[in-house]
Amino acid sequence: MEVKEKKVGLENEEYIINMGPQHPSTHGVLRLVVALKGEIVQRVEPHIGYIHRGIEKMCENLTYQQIIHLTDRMDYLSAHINNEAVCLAVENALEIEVPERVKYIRTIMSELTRIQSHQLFWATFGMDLGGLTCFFYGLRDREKILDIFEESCGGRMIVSYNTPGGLMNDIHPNFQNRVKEFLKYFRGVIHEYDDLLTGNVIFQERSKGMGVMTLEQAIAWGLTGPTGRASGFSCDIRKHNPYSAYDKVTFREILYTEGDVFHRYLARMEEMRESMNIIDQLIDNIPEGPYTAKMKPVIKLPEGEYFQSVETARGELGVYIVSDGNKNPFRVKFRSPNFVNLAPLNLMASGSKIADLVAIGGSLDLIIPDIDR
Amino acid sequence: MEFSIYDFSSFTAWIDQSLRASMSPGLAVAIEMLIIGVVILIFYAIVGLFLVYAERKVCALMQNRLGPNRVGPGGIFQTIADLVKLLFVELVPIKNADKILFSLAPYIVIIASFMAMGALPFAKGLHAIDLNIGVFYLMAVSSMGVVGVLLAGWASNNKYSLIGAMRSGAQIVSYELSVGMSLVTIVVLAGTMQLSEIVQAQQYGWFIFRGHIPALIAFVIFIVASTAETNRGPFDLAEAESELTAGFHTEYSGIRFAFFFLAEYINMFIVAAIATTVFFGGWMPFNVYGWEGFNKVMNLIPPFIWFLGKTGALIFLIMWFKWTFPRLRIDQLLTLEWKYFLPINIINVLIMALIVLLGWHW
Amino acid sequence: MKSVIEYFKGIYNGIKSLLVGMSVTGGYFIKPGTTLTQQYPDNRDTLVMFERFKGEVVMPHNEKNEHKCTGCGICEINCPNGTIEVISATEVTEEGKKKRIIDKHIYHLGMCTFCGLCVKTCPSQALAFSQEFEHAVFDRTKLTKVLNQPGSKLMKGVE
Amino acid sequence: MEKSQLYAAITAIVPEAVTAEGKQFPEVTVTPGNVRSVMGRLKEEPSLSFDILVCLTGMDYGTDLGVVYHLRSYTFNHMVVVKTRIPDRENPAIDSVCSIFPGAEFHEREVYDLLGIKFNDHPDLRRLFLESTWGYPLRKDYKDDVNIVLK
Repeated sequence: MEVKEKKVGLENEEYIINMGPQHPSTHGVLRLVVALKGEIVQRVEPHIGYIHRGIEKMCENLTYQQIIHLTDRMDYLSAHINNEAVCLAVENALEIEVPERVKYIRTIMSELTRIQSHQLFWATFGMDLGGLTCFFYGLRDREKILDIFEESCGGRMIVSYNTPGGLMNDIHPNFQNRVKEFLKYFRGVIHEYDDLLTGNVIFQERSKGMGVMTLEQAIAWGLTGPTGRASGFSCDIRKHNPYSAYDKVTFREILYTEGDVFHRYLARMEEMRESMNIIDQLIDNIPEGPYTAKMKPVIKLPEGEYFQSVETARGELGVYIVSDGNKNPFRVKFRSPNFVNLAPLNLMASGSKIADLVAIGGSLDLIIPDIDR
Repeated sequence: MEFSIYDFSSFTAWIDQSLRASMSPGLAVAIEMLIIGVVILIFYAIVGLFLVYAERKVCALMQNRLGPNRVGPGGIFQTIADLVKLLFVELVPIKNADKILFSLAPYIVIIASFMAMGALPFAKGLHAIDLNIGVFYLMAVSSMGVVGVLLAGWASNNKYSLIGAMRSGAQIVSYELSVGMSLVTIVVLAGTMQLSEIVQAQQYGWFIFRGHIPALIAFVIFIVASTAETNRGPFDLAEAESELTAGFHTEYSGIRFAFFFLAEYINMFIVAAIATTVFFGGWMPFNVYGWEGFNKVMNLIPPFIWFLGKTGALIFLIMWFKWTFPRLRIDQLLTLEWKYFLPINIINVLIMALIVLLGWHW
Repeated sequence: MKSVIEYFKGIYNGIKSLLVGMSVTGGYFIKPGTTLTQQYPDNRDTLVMFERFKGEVVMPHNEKNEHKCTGCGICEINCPNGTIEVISATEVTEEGKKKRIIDKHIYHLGMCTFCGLCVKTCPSQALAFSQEFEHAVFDRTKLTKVLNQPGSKLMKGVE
Repeated sequence: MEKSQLYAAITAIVPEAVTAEGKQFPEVTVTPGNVRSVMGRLKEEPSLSFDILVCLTGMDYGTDLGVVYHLRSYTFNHMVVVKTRIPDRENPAIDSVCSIFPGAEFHEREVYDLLGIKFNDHPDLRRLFLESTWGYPLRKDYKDDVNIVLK
């Protein structure tokens, strides 16, 4: 792109800076072309595609089992949930009922994924705002969840644990104990998160009233996840279209009306607590049974179109599969939450300061591979 | 009652006399200056190296980490290894940079911090120069560094650097007021600007105790404002690495970067040393009126240990700020100064003047 | 008057929140025992990976240098990114029948995404994941590995 | 609202559309020229109020191109799929829905980038991921011998 700087007198001069592709606060290879006037952001233009891998194209030549490992690499912090989305779409298309045990385990894994994702959000958000210590506390606690994943799934971030019809392998015998241990530990330290950042006067001043999205705007732009719910947009797929074992648990959908950076942050903090409650309800009641339904080695979906939404840590992930009856899908589309949440960045950030742009970008919790796919 | 058994004035006087006895006065002064210069330079380097190590260790412990632990026992030689690395790093030439100003900027910053070092009283009689306007001199010299920062930002031909430098300019100009006003509060109480006399006046109690409430307020404002003045977190807007990558020193590498880096730590030492001198009795030991035995033990501890100990405690406080708080935004930074610190400070000076007038201090 | 009270209340609450934050970091500073740093290359001997950890694909051989791979190529079909290549050969058995055996089971570690489909779908459990995780090499060609050891044979009883 | 009622309501609002039965969601197939008006009506109708654009997918059916819209209602939590087919492969164009759903802006840029479908009245139609010289990779006849290796 050609970046032209207008040179018509000092007061009309735009100061264009390039945040990214390599920049500490863009969390990946996102490039923001920011037009400044002094410290004030005039407009932001996101440039994406630096790690576009063509996952949708690749999927057209892979079988449904093989697609799973690509979804891990989209939103790598919600790997379990991404896997689940494809699995659910395939299972719904084939009209397979997966065992109860699988549903419970998937739900617990999804919620653990959500907690670890929000922990990393807290860590990096603190770092974006200059509180470097947050980063280490967040990662310290996240490590414990990754260990749980590693023990059962064999991978830490890139888990590939779900497979159409069930799971790759059963949970490790230690799984329940470890999860309970973690919940006990994390309930003990989560107050540190609030002490260090939430209650901090500097943090509150930095985040309150910044990057406001009203309910109407949030709906119009289709913001989902904690970003949308902070604006009062009740968009929790777990609540509205429950999948897996979410219809068996009671939980609260975190809703705020302010829609600013602080409430996006708060929504994530509260979601961590809600996720712990969900796990509490399930962890002792995992039914016995097989860990996978009976599946044919080659899955062929009947001709048709299938759409499945799940709630990842960042919002609604939609999987749209068009099948022509072959073992490979005809077309796969991932409606990724980050892609949609990034779109109104200009609307949120123009008129604020550079520091606010960083805070707003941080509060969207963007994962760039998910945007680019 | 003699408080300190350690007096360096006779020692320095002896050096002066023996030099003057053997050579012409002009040469003697020149040699004295050389000695002082070398001593301060060595001290400067040691303090710099130690503080870098201390900062890394402190932040590591606060963050549940170990910190440097590979080079030498407990990693104590880590900063020396870093220094050697920085010395060998290529000085990357910047396209379209203003070459002269670009190379000059780090020296201005480092000279400013170097000059401030000269006036600090480390112990009785142990200072390079005892100006009768010591406080004034320290303030004037320590605010010179901003010129270097501005030059660095301008000459780098980098947009981030320029924003960082402008932020730094606005920040230091504002906070210089608070630093000055809070020092004035104590000058009112002490009745002098000479650092040695300020320390001497605290013989029977540090000013933070003697001036009670106004002195305490002045101290809090001083420590916050001076953190801002040294460009340290939570006021590190000039470098704000999550916004401006590295701010004004984005384009610097090698030894020039090392100068900025070192100057930041030395400035931290200097502001902590000023706070020690002005509020905590400088090199004066901690004495409680009436506890003779306790006071005697305290007096045995050498004054420079007292001085460095107090300074170290304040430096730790500044580090503690940095590793706990998120960064402020530029408008909040200025709001804090102009809406909170400055009004409070002005009233505080008035209260202090009233207290001194009425004799309500200890 | 109310705004004056608000002003001082704001100052008080602000300072209090800052002190609460400092108590957290200060608390960890005085408790150095809570550090979690693993001194990695030093603790290599005691470092135990989880048994399911997906380090790299290996083909376990028994002490008689026998493996279980029949050379059917299901792992190759199932691999999403062409990591596995099975080069088979034919062998004439004692009964005079022709039988397919593997010549080389090639595994490109550099391309592997550790999805686990080869290990899961192998009909004779010939493949497994090892817990080896130190994969760094100076030459990329070293990442291409032949999984069956030279001179190895098919285990008796595996079809 | 029951599924059959929803079908009926949608047919009432969009009489020119073909509604397919027996699918996961009610489906409406419209001509490219009608897309904007149909979407507008689906959004404005208070008994349906499809006000969230969940997903906008560009399709290549082999012979012709197409765009698929997934709409959801915030109030009623039901979904509808709006489909359209563009027979012109050389110079495909369709009306943009950015004026109805601002969130469509990025979706439409993505479709333009990967399938080459132009959106009329789009505020800022540029390629999103790829360079301007790149082909349209999601088309079925796209060839790239360097990057796509099929076994």
